[in-house]
Amino acid sequence: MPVPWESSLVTQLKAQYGSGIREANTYLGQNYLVLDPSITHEILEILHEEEEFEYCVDITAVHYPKREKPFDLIWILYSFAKNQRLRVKTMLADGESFPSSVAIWPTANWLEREVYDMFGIKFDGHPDLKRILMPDGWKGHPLRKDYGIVQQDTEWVQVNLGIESGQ
Amino acid sequence: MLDYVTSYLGMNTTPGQAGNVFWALIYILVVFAGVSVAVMAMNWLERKALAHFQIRLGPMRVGPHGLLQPIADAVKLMTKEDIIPAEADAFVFWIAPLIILCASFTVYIVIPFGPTHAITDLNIGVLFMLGVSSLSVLGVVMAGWASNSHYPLLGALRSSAQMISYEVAMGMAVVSAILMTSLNKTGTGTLSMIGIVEAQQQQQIWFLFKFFPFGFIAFAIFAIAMVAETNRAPFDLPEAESELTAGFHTEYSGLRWSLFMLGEYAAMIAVSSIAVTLWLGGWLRPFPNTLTGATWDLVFSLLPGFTFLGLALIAFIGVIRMPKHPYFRIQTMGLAGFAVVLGIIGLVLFIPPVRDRIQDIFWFVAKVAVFMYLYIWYRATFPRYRFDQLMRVGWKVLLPVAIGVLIMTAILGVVL
Amino acid sequence: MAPVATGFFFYFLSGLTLLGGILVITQKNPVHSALALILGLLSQAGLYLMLYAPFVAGVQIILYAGGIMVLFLFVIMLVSIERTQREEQFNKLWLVGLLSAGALGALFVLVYAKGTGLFPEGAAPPAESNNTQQVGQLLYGQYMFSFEIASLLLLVAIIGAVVMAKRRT
Amino acid sequence: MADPTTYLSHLELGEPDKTFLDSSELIINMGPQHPATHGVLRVILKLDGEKVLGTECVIGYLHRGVEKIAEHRTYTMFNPYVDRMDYVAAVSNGLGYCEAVEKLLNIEAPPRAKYIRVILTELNRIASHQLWLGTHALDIGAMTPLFYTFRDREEILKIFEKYCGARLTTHAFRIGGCQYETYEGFEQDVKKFLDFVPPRIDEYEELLTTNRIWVERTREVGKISAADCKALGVTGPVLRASGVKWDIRKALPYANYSEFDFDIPTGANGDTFDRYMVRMQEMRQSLRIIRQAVERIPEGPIMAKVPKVMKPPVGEVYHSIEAPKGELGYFIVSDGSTQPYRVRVRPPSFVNLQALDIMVRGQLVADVIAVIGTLDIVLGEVDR
Repeated sequence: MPVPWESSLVTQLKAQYGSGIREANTYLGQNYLVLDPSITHEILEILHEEEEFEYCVDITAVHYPKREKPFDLIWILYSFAKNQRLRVKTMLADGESFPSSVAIWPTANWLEREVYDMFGIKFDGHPDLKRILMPDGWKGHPLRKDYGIVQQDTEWVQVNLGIESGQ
Repeated sequence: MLDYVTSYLGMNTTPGQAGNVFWALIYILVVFAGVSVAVMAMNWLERKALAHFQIRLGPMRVGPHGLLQPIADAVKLMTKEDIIPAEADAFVFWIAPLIILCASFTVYIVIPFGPTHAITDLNIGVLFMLGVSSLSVLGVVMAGWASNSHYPLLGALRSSAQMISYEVAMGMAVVSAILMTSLNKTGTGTLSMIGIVEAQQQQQIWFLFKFFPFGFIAFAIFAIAMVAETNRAPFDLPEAESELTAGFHTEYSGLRWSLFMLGEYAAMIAVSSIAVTLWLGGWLRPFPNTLTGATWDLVFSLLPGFTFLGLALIAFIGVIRMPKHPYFRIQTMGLAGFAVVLGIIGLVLFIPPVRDRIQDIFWFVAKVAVFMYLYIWYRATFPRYRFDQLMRVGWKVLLPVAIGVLIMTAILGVVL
Repeated sequence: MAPVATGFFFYFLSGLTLLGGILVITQKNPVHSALALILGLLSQAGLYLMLYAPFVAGVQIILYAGGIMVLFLFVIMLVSIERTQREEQFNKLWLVGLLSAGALGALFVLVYAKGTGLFPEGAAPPAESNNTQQVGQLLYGQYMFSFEIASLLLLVAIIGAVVMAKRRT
Repeated sequence: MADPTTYLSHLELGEPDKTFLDSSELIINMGPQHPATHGVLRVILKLDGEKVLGTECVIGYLHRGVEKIAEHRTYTMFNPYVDRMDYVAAVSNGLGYCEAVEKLLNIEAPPRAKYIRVILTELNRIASHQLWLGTHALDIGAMTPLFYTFRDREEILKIFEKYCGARLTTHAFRIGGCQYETYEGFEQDVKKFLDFVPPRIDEYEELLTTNRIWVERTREVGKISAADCKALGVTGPVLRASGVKWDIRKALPYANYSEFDFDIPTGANGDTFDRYMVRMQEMRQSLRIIRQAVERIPEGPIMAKVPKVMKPPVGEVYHSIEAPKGELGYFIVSDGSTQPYRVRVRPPSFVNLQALDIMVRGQLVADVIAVIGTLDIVLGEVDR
């Protein structure tokens, strides 16, 4: 079970943002923060500028279709100086967009493109938000839970590959 | 008619100089066929030698030890579909490989395989060779442009810049060798290929060792520039496989592509022949001055025969080492036949009249073969140069050094 | 050592030269023009050979056909072909063209009619073997000054090219 | 296929040098079928002559939806799929996945299993680096090292084959330990390999390190600073060659790497030559680790007590290992069922490939090839 994460960082953030910090826990020895979407971008900037989380390991999302806000958006950060890993999590509604963090970590460019490609989460201010792994013009976002495992964009396949089905 | 045929035999000059059209034609045919066979042999040898450098076996399937592989390749290439891309400039696309082929083969007119074994002896021989071989760049440029595709165009741009740059250093190195010919009794030099070898004979020294180290440096510059000139590794940028897929001949296929290859290998043999003629004493046997006398003459004249007998022995060992399985019976028989043919050639070379006639050619070909092996060796050893580095080496290293060597040769020639 | 079929080769090579020249100005595609120019230059080299000037012929091949024309092609390839093909090939200065063509023709006729003394008839062709030496001795002896002036001209051209290329930075 | 120029619209490209020719830029489409793009990478290059003004990678040609498949398989069933991502370092992939699930299940592999894992993973690292070296050298024009490295890689593959029956996609590990006990003579085989391979590595170095053309082709090519590396999330040998002494095996040890004595080789300039040297050193360090592991390998069980039906408690975990290419991470979300709710793979090749653009700007076409080679990407992992 997750246990509360006690650290100066959490205390400081809680003092500043109060209830915006919804959770600050440790699970299996891994620290994570669950933040309110309105302050998440700001905190990411703080983590980069002041807390030396200069390496953005990964940006990804998880889809919970039954929830009111179905998307978990997750950043995995690492600090070389502290040798510490941190997960930051926020929740988004379907169709809601989120500020891009390319300006904070350039590596977010492709990672956010992949999240957009797979989940359809839009990032505001992203320099070139388009599909990365799926072909341009593909309909649907495959990693959403309502997207079937054998589902495909039949029309795209017919137009571009000239075959009836890719299966 | 018969008189006309035999009229040449007693003459002590090349058919071209003698104005004997019939014999000139025969020589042209012989040289053309010989070069084509040499290209095929080189093809087999390169694949085989390269494979052994790289701990592989190379071709093993077609014929014993892949000996018939070049023939299989030729048949394959000739029967392949001949594609001209729809967007290509058909006429230029069609003529480009022919230009390369013509340029590479025309050069052989003046190559002296022996004092009289040349199609003709132009008195501008070296100039002619450099000029005609420089025409092959036209074929490269046209092939690259006519393909109407980016990779061939980049390849053509690279190769035209490269070939022109290295021609300059090459020319300077050649001039310093020609300067050395003018240091004989009469004081007049010559551009004639035969004249250059005769000058080395008179001065009793290969130009490689003359004014040591300057002759050697000039030779080294030529040896580097000629690799660049023929677009071979490590200067194979125009056809750099990992960068430009196949460079200027990316869009070519089948017979046309094989013409490029034929031209490339013929050009390799041709420039090696220039190097041999200018610096390594052409057809002269090793140590013609120190190891003199009838005994040494005999020993050296027996070497061609022994070489072929040695090759026959190697082939024979191959026969013994062939697996005894019936599947390999035909291959074993083929290799044995090859060994016998080599042996017979070796024995024929011991007959005195043949022996005397063939010696010059043997030594010339042996020297050229060393260069051919070097080409393979380079290819197995070196990474590829980058374009700017290539240009830097050509213009900032080779050219100044070549000019310096030229000046030093001129000074030493006057002083000594 | 009488050359074979002299007359035939003369007309053949002259014809090729003329053909090349005409193709140069009539071809729409600049690359084809350049190729035609190469044809003309090569057949000129053949004509030099017939004049017992093998050295000049060799230089013609190595410099013009092998060197300069490659640079020509190099430049042409970098320029958009499509644009040049749409352009008007000949401009409309018919009058000037006719005049200059007429003047040149008149000059040829004049030289042919009056200048017979300039061309000694039946002059023995120089021995082929020392042609190169003769060219060298003339260039570095009698015409030393003009030769050096010409090379100075080339030097100026090179410096000019370097200056032009440098200016863009 | 769309017009390649449209892909480049967003790039802030430098103006091409104005020459008297005013040559227009060339747009070249390199790949997806190209001898040097290591698979189906497609790079659109904007060139001024031979100078690269900008690049744009088009990827996804090998996308198989591994992450989607994971959501429809049980934890055990998904295990072989991870081998198909970075197929030249399949063992590392398996190790990362198994350890991540073990963490989620809160079990730990027994010591003997850990030793076997370390030995096989480090062997795989050497194999991966050998394959990289051969293809990288081939890209730069040196043909011969390719065959030398493949000859020696074969010995590693033979050990894999004898151990688990597969050569490339090994599926060597299971959640909770290893499926197979080592075969008779495993230790002898590994020790033989340890004695046999160092001279071979010297041989590669002899062909390349002192070769002037090789040095000229790689020095000052594709430079990337440590700050850029961190900002772009570049990890592995590329990061270390830029002078950052960071290796997950040391920083956040997993398996039992903390028990072994080894160094982290680093470079200074962050150019292609440094990356080459770092990888060559890494091969030697891996040999050191394997030697220690083989000498100390304990007896004991190779499988922890794992429930027949794996139902990890609800929660999520991120676990990463130092794969031959960089940080390979698995982010697994469990909803308490037998199937993972979400598996996210953090592929090192994918993130490292992003650095291609800034590494090749202003350099020549030939350098693009060298840089693609030196990034050591595997398209199976980039596209997943």
